[in-house]
Amino acid sequence: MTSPGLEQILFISAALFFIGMYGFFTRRNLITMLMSIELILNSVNLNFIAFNKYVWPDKMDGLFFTLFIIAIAAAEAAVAIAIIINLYRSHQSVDVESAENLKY
Amino acid sequence: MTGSTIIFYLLAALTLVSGVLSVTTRHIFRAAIYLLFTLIGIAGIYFWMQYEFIAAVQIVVYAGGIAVLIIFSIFLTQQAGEKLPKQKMERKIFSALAVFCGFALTMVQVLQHEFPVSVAPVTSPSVNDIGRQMLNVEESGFALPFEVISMLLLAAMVGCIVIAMREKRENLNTEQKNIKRIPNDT
Amino acid sequence: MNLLLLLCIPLITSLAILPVRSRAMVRWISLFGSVAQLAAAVFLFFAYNQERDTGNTAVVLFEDHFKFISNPEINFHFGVDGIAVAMILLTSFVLVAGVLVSWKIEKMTREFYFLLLLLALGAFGFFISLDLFVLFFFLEISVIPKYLLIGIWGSGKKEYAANKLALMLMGGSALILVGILLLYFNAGHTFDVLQLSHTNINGQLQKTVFPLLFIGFGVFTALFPFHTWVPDGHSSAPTAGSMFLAGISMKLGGYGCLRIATFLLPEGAREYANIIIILSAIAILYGAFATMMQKDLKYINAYSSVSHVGFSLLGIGMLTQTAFTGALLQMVSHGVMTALFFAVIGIIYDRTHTRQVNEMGGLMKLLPFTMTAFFIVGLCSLGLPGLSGFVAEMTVFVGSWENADAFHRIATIAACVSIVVTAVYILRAIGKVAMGPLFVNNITKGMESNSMKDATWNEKLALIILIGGILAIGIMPEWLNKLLKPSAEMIMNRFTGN
Amino acid sequence: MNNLSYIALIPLLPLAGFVLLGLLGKKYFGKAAGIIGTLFLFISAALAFYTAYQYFSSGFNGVYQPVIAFKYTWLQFSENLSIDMGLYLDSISMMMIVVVTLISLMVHIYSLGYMKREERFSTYYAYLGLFTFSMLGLVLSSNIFQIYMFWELVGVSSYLLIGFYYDKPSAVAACKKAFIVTRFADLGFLIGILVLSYVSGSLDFNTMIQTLTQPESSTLKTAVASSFLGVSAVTWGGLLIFMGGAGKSAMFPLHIWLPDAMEGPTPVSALIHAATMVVAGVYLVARLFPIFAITTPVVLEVIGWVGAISAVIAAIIACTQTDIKRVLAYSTMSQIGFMMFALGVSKYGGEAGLGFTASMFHLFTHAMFKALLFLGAGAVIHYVHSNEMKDMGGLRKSMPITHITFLIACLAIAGFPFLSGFFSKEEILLAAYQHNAAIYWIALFTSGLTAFYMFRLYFSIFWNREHLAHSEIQTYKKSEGPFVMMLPLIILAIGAAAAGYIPFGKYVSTDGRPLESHFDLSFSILPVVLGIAGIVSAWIMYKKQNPLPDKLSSSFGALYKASYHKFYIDEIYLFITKKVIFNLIGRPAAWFDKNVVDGMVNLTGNATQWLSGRIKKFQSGKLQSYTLLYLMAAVVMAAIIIYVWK
Amino acid sequence: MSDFFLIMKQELAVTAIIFFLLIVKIAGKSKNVEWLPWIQLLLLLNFIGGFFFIQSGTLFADMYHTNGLLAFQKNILSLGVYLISLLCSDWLKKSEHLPEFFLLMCSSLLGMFLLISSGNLLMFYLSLELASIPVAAMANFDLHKKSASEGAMKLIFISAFASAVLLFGISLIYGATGTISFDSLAQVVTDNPLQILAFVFFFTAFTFKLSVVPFHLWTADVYEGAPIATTSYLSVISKGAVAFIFITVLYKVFAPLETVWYWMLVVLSVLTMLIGNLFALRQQNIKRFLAFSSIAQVGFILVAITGTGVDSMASVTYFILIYVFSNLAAFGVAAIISEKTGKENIDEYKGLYKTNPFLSWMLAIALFSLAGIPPTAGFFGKLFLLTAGSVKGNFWLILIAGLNMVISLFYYLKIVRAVFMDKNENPVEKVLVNGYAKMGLVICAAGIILAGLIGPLYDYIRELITIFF
Repeated sequence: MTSPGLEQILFISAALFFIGMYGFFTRRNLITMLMSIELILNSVNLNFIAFNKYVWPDKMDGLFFTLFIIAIAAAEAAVAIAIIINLYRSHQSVDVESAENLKY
Repeated sequence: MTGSTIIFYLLAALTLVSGVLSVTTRHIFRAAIYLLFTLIGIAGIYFWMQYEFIAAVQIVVYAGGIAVLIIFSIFLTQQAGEKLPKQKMERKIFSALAVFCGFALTMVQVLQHEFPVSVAPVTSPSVNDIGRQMLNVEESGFALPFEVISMLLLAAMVGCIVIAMREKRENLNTEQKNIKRIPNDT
Repeated sequence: MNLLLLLCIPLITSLAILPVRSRAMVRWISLFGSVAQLAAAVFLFFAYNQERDTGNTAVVLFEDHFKFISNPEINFHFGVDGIAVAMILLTSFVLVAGVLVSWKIEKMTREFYFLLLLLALGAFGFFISLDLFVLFFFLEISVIPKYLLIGIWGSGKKEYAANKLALMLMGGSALILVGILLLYFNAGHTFDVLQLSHTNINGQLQKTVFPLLFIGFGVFTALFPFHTWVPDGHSSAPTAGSMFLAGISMKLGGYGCLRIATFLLPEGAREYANIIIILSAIAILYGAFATMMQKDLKYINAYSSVSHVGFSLLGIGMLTQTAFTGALLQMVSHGVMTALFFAVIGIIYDRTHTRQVNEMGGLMKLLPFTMTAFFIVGLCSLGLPGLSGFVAEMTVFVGSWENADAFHRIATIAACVSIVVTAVYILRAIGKVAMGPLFVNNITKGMESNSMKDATWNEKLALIILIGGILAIGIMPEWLNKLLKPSAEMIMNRFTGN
Repeated sequence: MNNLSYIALIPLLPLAGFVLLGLLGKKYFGKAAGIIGTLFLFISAALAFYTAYQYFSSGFNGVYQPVIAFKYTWLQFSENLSIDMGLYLDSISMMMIVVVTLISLMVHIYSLGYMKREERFSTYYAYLGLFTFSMLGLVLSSNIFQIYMFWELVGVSSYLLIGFYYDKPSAVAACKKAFIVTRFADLGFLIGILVLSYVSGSLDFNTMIQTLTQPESSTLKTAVASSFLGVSAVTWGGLLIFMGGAGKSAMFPLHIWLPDAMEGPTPVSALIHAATMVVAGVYLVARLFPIFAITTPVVLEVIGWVGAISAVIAAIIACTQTDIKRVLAYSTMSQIGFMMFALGVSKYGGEAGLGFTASMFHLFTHAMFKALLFLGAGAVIHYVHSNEMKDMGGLRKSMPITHITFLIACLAIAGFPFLSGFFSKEEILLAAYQHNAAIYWIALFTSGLTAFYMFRLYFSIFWNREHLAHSEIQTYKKSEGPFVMMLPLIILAIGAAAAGYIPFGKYVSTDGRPLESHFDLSFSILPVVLGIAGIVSAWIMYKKQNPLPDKLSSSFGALYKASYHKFYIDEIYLFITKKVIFNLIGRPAAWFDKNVVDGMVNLTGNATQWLSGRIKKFQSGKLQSYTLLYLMAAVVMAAIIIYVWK
Repeated sequence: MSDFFLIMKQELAVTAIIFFLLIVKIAGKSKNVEWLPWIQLLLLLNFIGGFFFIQSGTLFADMYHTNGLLAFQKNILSLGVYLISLLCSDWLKKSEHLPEFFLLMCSSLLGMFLLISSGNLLMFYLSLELASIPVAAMANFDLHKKSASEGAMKLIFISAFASAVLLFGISLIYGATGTISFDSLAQVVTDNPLQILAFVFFFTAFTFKLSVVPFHLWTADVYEGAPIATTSYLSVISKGAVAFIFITVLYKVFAPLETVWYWMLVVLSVLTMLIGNLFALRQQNIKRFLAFSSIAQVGFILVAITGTGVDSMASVTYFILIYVFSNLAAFGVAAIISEKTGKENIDEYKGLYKTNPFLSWMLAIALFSLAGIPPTAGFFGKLFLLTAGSVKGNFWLILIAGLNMVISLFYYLKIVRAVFMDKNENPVEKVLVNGYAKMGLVICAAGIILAGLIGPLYDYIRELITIFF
């Protein structure tokens, strides 16, 4: 085990990114899918912070990016949950496979 | 192996393991809790990197905000004790494959890439700096994005209100008037 | 003579009928407009001749420039040479006749005439344009009117036919478009035909672009094997639509093949001349033989159009001045002739409600005027001297014979053979329809007292106009020959390098 | 002869008649149309006679030079090649305009009576005018393309006239057949024109003949050298042109249209299918005779043999036909065969050109007596309302004028001494005798047959049975026909009797120099005896009803049957056109178009539709599939660019 | 400071409208419908105002910049929004949440404005989110329709997914180059593998927004589910803005990677045209049909983008302008019919001409323009796209595009045929078109006819581009 640095953090973030992806692809419950999205966004945040710290510490671009992403994630989650709740009202379900009428 | 290293790996393990569990467990509450753990783990890593402000925001917004939002929405939509529906094996395999390929490709590229070694001293940004830059309109200021975010939050708020607070149906016919889909398998 | 006049008259007429409510008014306005257009065309003809007589040897006369777009450089560049003048004359003749035969259309009259005039507008614009882009624009304008005319006012499997026509023509246009763009980007960034003709276009490019343009325009003019829209399209279209399709629209393609593709790309033309000859010889014979088997009058004329247009293309492929002239004569002749043919068929169909030759006979007794026109057009189609078809075909043959090698000879002889086959199917049609005992739809008795009336005044007028055209070319061909020949010579000069 | 352009009026007057009657006839003239048409033609005929008289009376130094009276460029193909409308006056064209206008005038007059009950009387006269115009234009042509044009025009007027009774299906079929068969022959003519015009560089007769008959000229040398299938270009040209002539003149094997053409009104048959149009082929060969004779003797040989074969075959068939017009049709074919082979055995220049003169002579006399025969037959048909021999017999009393004139014509055609046919036929036989013995013997045999079948016809009509089966005819008909019908018969009978005394050799010869007359009575004995033998045998068999003909026919058996069925040539053609061309070319072409070419287009459409149906499952409606595909696409794209493409 | 107002005047105007709407919503007591004309007026003023006092400039360091070209492009978008407000007025009048709808639409429009004006990746990302999140809410505005919530759900999830991928790409770009500013990125971008990977992830955000195959799958579902007002907004405005910034980003920022994205574009454009067309062939729902047709149109836009910067920008700007007219006219007719009769199926359009000639002609003109047939402007639009695309000499691409035009003609004609030729026992009844919608349609038709025939328009656009691009 080497001392942790950029590469380790990038590994974590990439892993988290694709774990989130996996969740997004396989979870049928819309809320859990939303959770997967949050995971993915977190991994991106981690990336930004890591790059900011280890590679480009002279400016705070990455940090700000992360801040804004967090804000947007919140907004996005809010809208998504509103839509999910509305969907739940009309479909009586939050299963993504219950909403597959629009196709072909 | 220093203590900091050990802490880092512990945090990493916490993050990844609870991340994996969060997307695989079939109990939705557990998934939410695992998500919370992951978020806290990431916050820990921020702390570890001495980005305390971000770590704080992470805990406040994510652990405190989004996670709660999610848990509330779980309450709204989920019967207690109900297990999550199973996904088809095929889909799981394909997803795992695609995800693995993506991960491998990304890691290979990231590891192969030689990131420039930073020359500037590693300092953790102070909250003061962050605040000053946030509202600065000059070079390296983020006033405009700040305003944009405010507009976005306004719009999102309005949108959420409209959608989530729908009124009682006045006209039941609207449902019948739904598009009559004609199967177009011809 | 300001060429814009030729665009303005149909445009104004078509716009003028839009707000009109009364059917009769629409008809008269259209007729007035088309007659005005005919007058303008005739005036153009005389003005052109006069200008030439005074020794003006410019490639095109009455040039006009209007800037349209500067990059890519597109200008409204108008001008006419003898070929265009002839085509404009042809188009206006057919336009007047088309307006006249459609007099009885009750269904959406206004829209019908609007589309008819729009179609004519496209043709006029096409013939006077000297800018490839504008030319293409006008060529494309005519697609939609055709589609709607067939689809709305047509008969039979009209939707299928309209679709096929629109799609095939669009496919041809796609090829033309690529060809035009290739030329634009590789030959001096200009769409101007005259400028391009002065540009030295390298051989490889010519060989690439020529097939694109030729096949593209060829689709419009029923080049074998891209002719299948012709039978269906023609037979489903309303009378005036068929007249326009065969009389004008197919000429757009022929004009493009010769005046654009061959003129701009002589080396390309030389490279592919033999293929053109083979295809057109096949088309001539194959079209003729296929016609023999048809039972529907419109199909007969449609397939015979494939065969006749083959002569035009054969003339183009032969690459001699006489053959070029012949090709052009054939275009004009075929235009008038086939329009007349369709007009006659339309009149017959109006009376008998059938187009199957087996379902009628002896109509000479009831419809003597129409049947006389039918005789004339049939005889013209089989190349009787004194009618236009003869002049054109003979010129093509003589021109083709100027190539002394066996290949060209065999192709020419093959084309000649078609005049016999043409005689077979034309006489068969005439024999079945006009002659023999009188009957329609198997009703034999009481036909004499049938309410079937011969052509009405408008139809008579239309027929007379077109017959006049046929006779004018057939009896005194030299005026047309003189008009076309210098222009053909100009195209030929591209080959001989003068 | 100064201003000759008035000659243009000769063809143009009938044209004017056509236009006038065609456009206005029915409405405005009614029955007067016939008079108007006849009047136009009368003027035209008068002019023609005047012109001919002038021409022949003022021959220069015994040589009748061709004169081009008028020329106008109708269509300029290229620098050298143009179609000119001209009037070419030489001895044969002069002779022809006389024949054409005379016969046409006779037919015009005759038709005033014959056709008067027709509803489309004016149309008929219009067509006659058109035909006369075309025929005169044809004979006066100065340009080979001009002749081709008028050639087509006579074809079409013949078509119109054959199909005059258009509601009769047989007439419709006949006119179609006539047109298509001659059209097929014209195809050869056209290609021949192209060949000759290419090698000679001109379409003008004079220039063309000049370049192609000078052995030294370089164009000719190259033309002779360039060959196709072992035959030189000029020969091909000649053969193809002859093909056109053979078609129009109903030479074997392109003769099948002629008998059917008898569906037309009988005066039309007299005019077109006996006297004028059918000899156009002979005229064409005569027109280009120098080329045939000097440059392409092979073709001339072919012409000779084709003529001889046609003559004999037609004669044999004529012996067995029962329709009187068909008998006459085959006899026409046979006589034209005579003219053809006379040309075929002729040589160019001087006395060797006897065949040419004889041919033209025979053309002239034949026009007289054959027109007479047809008009007479017309009168008979008019009288009995039937074409069949079995409906006739014993008519000599009720139709005296017809009987006498018919007899004169029969004698003339049979070569009875001192009637016109005798002189011309003797000349032909002499020419054949001098140059080609085989043809001579064939011709001799044929002339015997001619006498036989003509008198078979004569006896069957006018003798045979004394009392007509159709008794009602006798009660209805008192007169054999109006005066306008009898007058032409009489005039033509005079012509048929006397035309032989015209010193033809003086006027018409290959090179324009007069021929000396070679009339040798001793030579004539054999043909005359044969002729009389024919007449006698016909007298025995057909004067009275007796079983002899039936016996004879059964004893000939197969030959009789074959002859009766016209040697099955029609059937062969029918097989070729219906079975071979329709089924093997037409049908497959139509099928190919409908299924393959069209099929390709439809297939493209259907394939697109099918493909669109196949790929629809990508649009599954499943959000997670969409995103999965999204990621995969991104990863694959990146991987390809990084690992493959770079 | 006055510079600030002038430079950002379009954004400020939209912001003002947003606040106006907010006040209307909060303070307004009466029925919201009464506000519709006023809102339309404001949108019209917004559009007209865009033409005056145009000033170029850069603000907030390099985060925001504008110039005549961008102002023109923003005007096109404003015009589109105005037209939507006219065309969908029937639907809007019935809506319970009229001010909110406009508020969201204007927010999104503001996002678009900022998007095409953005000068760094952060602004790019934020304005993209600002542009897309309200649309997701808008998609759900038919609150009681199942399909609407399904469409909205798909849209929000897939756009969240797409922005996540985009962010991952941006983070890698940031990691590799250390900058998020477009200007400095242009200096430092190279084609090392990590940057290519990052670029591809970044690139997918555009292809997703433009619905390029294979990132298009959401399009049809969302278009079908969403109310037509939203659908037309998505298909025209959103696409237009993204196309503009796409070209800018490719040619201004990632120019060093041109060889990479050139071939990506070629392949994707062929795929997009083909798949879009093939799917459009078999659609029955008019909205879904238009969705696929707009996918195919995007393929043509991509063809143009393979050319050079100036050419592609000029032709795409011009095309989008025409596309605004054509597509909105088509959607407008669909909206009117759907709103009045509930019929959205193409089969139900049969015999429309008999009862509704005006709507039929409008639809026909729009479809012909979409198919690229003269004399409609669509012809010129398509032609300039292809001309731009052939600058580099890749004529196979042009040929394929041409053949795809044939396929597209087939399905456009299918509707024309249904409307004009097919017989129907039970056609769409006579629809009373209200004045606003009529006006909107007439504006569209005039635009379709005139935009092509007025040559100087293209020259003007091109001139703007040569100056500012």
